[in-house]
Amino acid sequence: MKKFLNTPESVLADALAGLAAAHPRLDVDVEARVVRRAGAGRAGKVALVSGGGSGHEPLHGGFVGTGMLDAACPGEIFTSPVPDQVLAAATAVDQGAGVVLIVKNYTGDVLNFRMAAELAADEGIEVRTVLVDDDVAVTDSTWTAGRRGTGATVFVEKIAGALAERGAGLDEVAAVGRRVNELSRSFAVALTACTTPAAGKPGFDLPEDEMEVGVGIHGEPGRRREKLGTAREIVAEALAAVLAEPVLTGTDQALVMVNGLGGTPLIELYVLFNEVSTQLAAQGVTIARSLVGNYVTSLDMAGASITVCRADEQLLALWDAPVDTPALRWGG
Amino acid sequence: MKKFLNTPESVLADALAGLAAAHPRLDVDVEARVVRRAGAGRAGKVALVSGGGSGHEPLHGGFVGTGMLDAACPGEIFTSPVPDQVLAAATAVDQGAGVVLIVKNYTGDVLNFRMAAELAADEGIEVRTVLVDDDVAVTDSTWTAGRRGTGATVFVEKIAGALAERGAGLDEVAAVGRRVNELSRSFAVALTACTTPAAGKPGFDLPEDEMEVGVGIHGEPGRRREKLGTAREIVAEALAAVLAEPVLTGTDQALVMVNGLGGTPLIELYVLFNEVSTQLAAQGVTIARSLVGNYVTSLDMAGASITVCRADEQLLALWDAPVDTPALRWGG
Amino acid sequence: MDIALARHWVQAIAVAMDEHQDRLTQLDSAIGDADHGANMHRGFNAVLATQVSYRPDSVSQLLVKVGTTLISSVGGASGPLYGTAFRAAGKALPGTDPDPAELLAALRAGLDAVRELGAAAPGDKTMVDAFLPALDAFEEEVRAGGDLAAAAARAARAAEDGARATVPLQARKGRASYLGPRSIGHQDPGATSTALVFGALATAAAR
Amino acid sequence: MDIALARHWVQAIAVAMDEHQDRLTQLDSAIGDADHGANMHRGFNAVLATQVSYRPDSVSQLLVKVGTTLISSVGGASGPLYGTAFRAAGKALPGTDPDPAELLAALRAGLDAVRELGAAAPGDKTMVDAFLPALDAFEEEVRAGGDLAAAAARAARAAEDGARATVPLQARKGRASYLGPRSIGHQDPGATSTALVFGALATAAAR
Ligand SMILES: Nc1ncnc2c1ncn2[C@@H]1O[C@H](COP(=O)(O)OP(=O)(O)O)[C@@H](O)[C@H]1O
Ligand SMILES: Nc1ncnc2c1ncn2[C@@H]1O[C@H](COP(=O)(O)OP(=O)(O)O)[C@@H](O)[C@H]1O
Ligand SMILES: [Mg+2]
Ligand SMILES: [Mg+2]
Ligand SMILES: [Mg+2]
Ligand SMILES: [Mg+2]
Repeated sequence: MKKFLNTPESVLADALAGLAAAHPRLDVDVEARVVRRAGAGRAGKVALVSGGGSGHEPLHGGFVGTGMLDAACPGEIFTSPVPDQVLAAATAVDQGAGVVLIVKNYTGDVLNFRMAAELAADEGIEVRTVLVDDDVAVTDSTWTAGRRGTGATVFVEKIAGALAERGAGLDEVAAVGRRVNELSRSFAVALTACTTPAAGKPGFDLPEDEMEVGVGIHGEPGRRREKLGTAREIVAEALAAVLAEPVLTGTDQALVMVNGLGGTPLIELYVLFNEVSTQLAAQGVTIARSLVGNYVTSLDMAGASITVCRADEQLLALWDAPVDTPALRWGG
Repeated sequence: MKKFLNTPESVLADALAGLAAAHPRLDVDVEARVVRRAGAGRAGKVALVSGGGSGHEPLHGGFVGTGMLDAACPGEIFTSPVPDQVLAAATAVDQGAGVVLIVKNYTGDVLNFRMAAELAADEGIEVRTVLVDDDVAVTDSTWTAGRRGTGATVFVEKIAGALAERGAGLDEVAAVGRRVNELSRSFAVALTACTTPAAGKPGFDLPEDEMEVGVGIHGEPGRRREKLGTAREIVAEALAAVLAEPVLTGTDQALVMVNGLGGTPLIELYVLFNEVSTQLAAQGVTIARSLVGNYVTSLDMAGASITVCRADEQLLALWDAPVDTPALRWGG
Repeated sequence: MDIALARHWVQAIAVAMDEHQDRLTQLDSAIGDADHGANMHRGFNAVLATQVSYRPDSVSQLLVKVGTTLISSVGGASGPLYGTAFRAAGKALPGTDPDPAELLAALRAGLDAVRELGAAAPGDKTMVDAFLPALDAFEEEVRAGGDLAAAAARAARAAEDGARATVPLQARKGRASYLGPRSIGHQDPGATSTALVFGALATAAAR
Repeated sequence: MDIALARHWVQAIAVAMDEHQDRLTQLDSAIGDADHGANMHRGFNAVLATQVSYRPDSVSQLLVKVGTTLISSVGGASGPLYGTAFRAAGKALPGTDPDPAELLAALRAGLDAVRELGAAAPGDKTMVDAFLPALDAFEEEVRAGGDLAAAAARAARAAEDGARATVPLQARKGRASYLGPRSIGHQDPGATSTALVFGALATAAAR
């Protein structure tokens, strides 16, 4: 296994200690596995907490800061956090105005956050949950665990975070988060598998001329295997899947992310973004705002996801609002 | 070859078009291969131009913007730009106060930028060149092409850019750039080779349990091959090499970068940074400021570099000055 | 089952999760995210750690504690599911040492809680596919007058068979469901760890 | 050498760089950065493109133009070096068609310019190690009364030999020098492309 680590067991603790050392404006409790903004919170502000398995950095710890999350609770690699951990985070950041939990739709995340929400309610904390399920590679049916939560998480955290910063109430913040999720769809392809420290070898083998189409962010194989296409073909396929969603029909302006899965260099992401931009323009969609980079990763997987959010002026204004976190920073 | 691209020949043009689409505040001339700040420059401001082969993104195009570069000229993958291109960039951004060329020390870069500097001088543009050569893996002797320029380039561009923004004169800006370079040293290790689109296959094979020590950022093998060590051991070796440089003796506070080479995920960079932080502390060095992420990459190479710059209050103040580029953004 | 036996059971589970950690990880790597081995290992290590100084009044209390510990140490899908199973089973037990029939009823309560929480039906390629046949076999043996050791041994074999029988199934719950038909041909990691839980019960009961 | 022959030379170089692009890339991949094939290919393609409508007055002018085009289209180390070589050679030629001795003197001027710019000595494992023996062989043949075709053919063979002789050398210039002793055992890509340049001269002169 080719990784920079001390032992597979200590990766998370070491990385959290590194996060703490690199970002003095984060308050990182390595023991409790809670990352929160340093300093006292603003009384009366709705708090945002997110979390999930580690291995998706900068998600979620890198999005803690003014204008975005109040706290993140990172689980073990690809393992959702435990309820106590989420509760500790919620308790630490609640300012009396309640806590919005942003949860990616995976069985483990849903169950652990649900238990945490119950514990928090028992302690008198008002909680709302926003479930993110944007991945169109998985159909949402009673025969599956539903669509997965992937790239749209960044949009939800940024936009709900901005609204909370403006002083909006608990239900309002949760509602905007849900709306962003509802208006967002993602699709990903992988060129290689990733290697978890625990497994020590790649999750699957992929011949030199093939790609996995419709992958998630946990190293699992995709929905199918195809011959590796050109950037143009791959983007066409991803956009066709994303734009086929009824909720995106008639999109005229969009918030778009081309996201690397961890092992893909930026130059390739720009090649993809150029295709996305050209192909969306040909379909009458204007890219109002965009992100190109590694935001929701899958350890060292070579691959990329494309997320499109149908945006209106309210969402764009919230997107533009100041944000100051390790991984997203503007305005101010 | 597992890459997102259309054709190997079109990677650079496609990526530049993507860069332009993603960053409206950049003015990208895909034909002339010049990336510059959109809008008119400030009369009398010293202009900063850098460039080099592509494949190191976000270097240099991602560092164009307020407080850093005025223009970047990206060459083909791993190929320094041609003199005409550098001249076009310098001409486009010169505000009458002269242009500082920031050049990484490689034969190709040095020769092409030198020719460009002569052409610019012929056109009446005052030019100063800052040569970056921070890589301690290569000894600086008359028997080599000298030390390579790697991670310190980011420090030089940021700090010289801040001083230029403050209205300093040409010689002053060049001097601070040279001082930053003089006070900075880097060391890198690779876990895998990278694949250039032109070659279509990795530059070297590396057994599952070995690493290349002392690599550059062009996919070349390192100075030697070693058994893959722990993060702790790797950082110890890198820091020993870096801190052995006489100029770093007695460093009490440092500007530090743990930089991914393109195929290494952020979680591993934080594991490395934790080691850097712990080990520097044990040697009495305080990390005053830091960067952890992908800043100077080598396509899809899995690996990391560590750069230490011995910093004083002047340099730190310039480091903290506002910067607004695609890849570095703060203050404001 | 008395408290000492319950303790042995839990210890045997921890030993099994340690021995089979890599296998569970590799199974989860094929159709999941390669963490099931580490999850079970971490969880039952935590359980062992709490047991050291823990003096429960009853098997009921002990199993509730096991469940609570799993919930607060595992994470993922398996943490809440296994944790709830042990908690519900513990809560369904009387305060006295349960006889095999009482234990069976408690384990049924555990399974019901898992099915309620995870909404998995038999055949969905989950831990339910080992859990349910294990309890059916346990029940048959108890009905036939068998003692705990006999019932546990049959349950363990049935759980093993149930886990193996997940191979041809297409997953409809958990992250393996994302693979659609590509989940076919692989054994479910959670069903496999459930077989280890019943194997450990058989080991403990046979002492 | 007249203008037509000079044109044929340049065309033959372009053909050779096209045919050998992958080989040059692979050589540069081993001890450099895998761009020498693409660099030479791009450069001489650009040269071909400028030649289409270019009507020089002399071989001198033509070679200067080749050099200028290389400088503004190649980049890397090889662009300025080859560009300077052609420019210096062109400038050293008389305005009339050069005889073999005049061509030799001009090529010497080209080599001198390369050495001045790149500071490489013979044995440093660079293009100089093909360039220098090629000119020495060329000179010997001219001294012996050979014509251009004969001199070019000997120069081409010597350049080939020189390129091959870089294999055991340790690089002391260019990016291969970063490898230290690990650069030993590989043929220098720039010396190899220089051999192609002289091979093309031989081909053109033989027509
Ligand atoms: N809804 C569910 N109901 C019952 N069991 C489930 C459900 N979802 C997942 N499982 C079980 O959990 C196992 C996976 O556990 P684990 O790998 O530890 O968690 P995660 O899937 O979150 O990574 C699966 O193999 C399956 O047996
Ligand atoms: N200082 C130098 N003097 C002469 N030739 C050199 C020098 N440095 C490099 N070269 C030649 O240039 C070749 C590499 O060219 P190329 O790969 O196109 O450029 P780069 O090294 O910038 O990637 C080397 O193989 C060598 O022959
Ligand atoms: Mg998991
Ligand atoms: Mg090069
Ligand atoms: Mg799992
Ligand atoms: Mg090269």
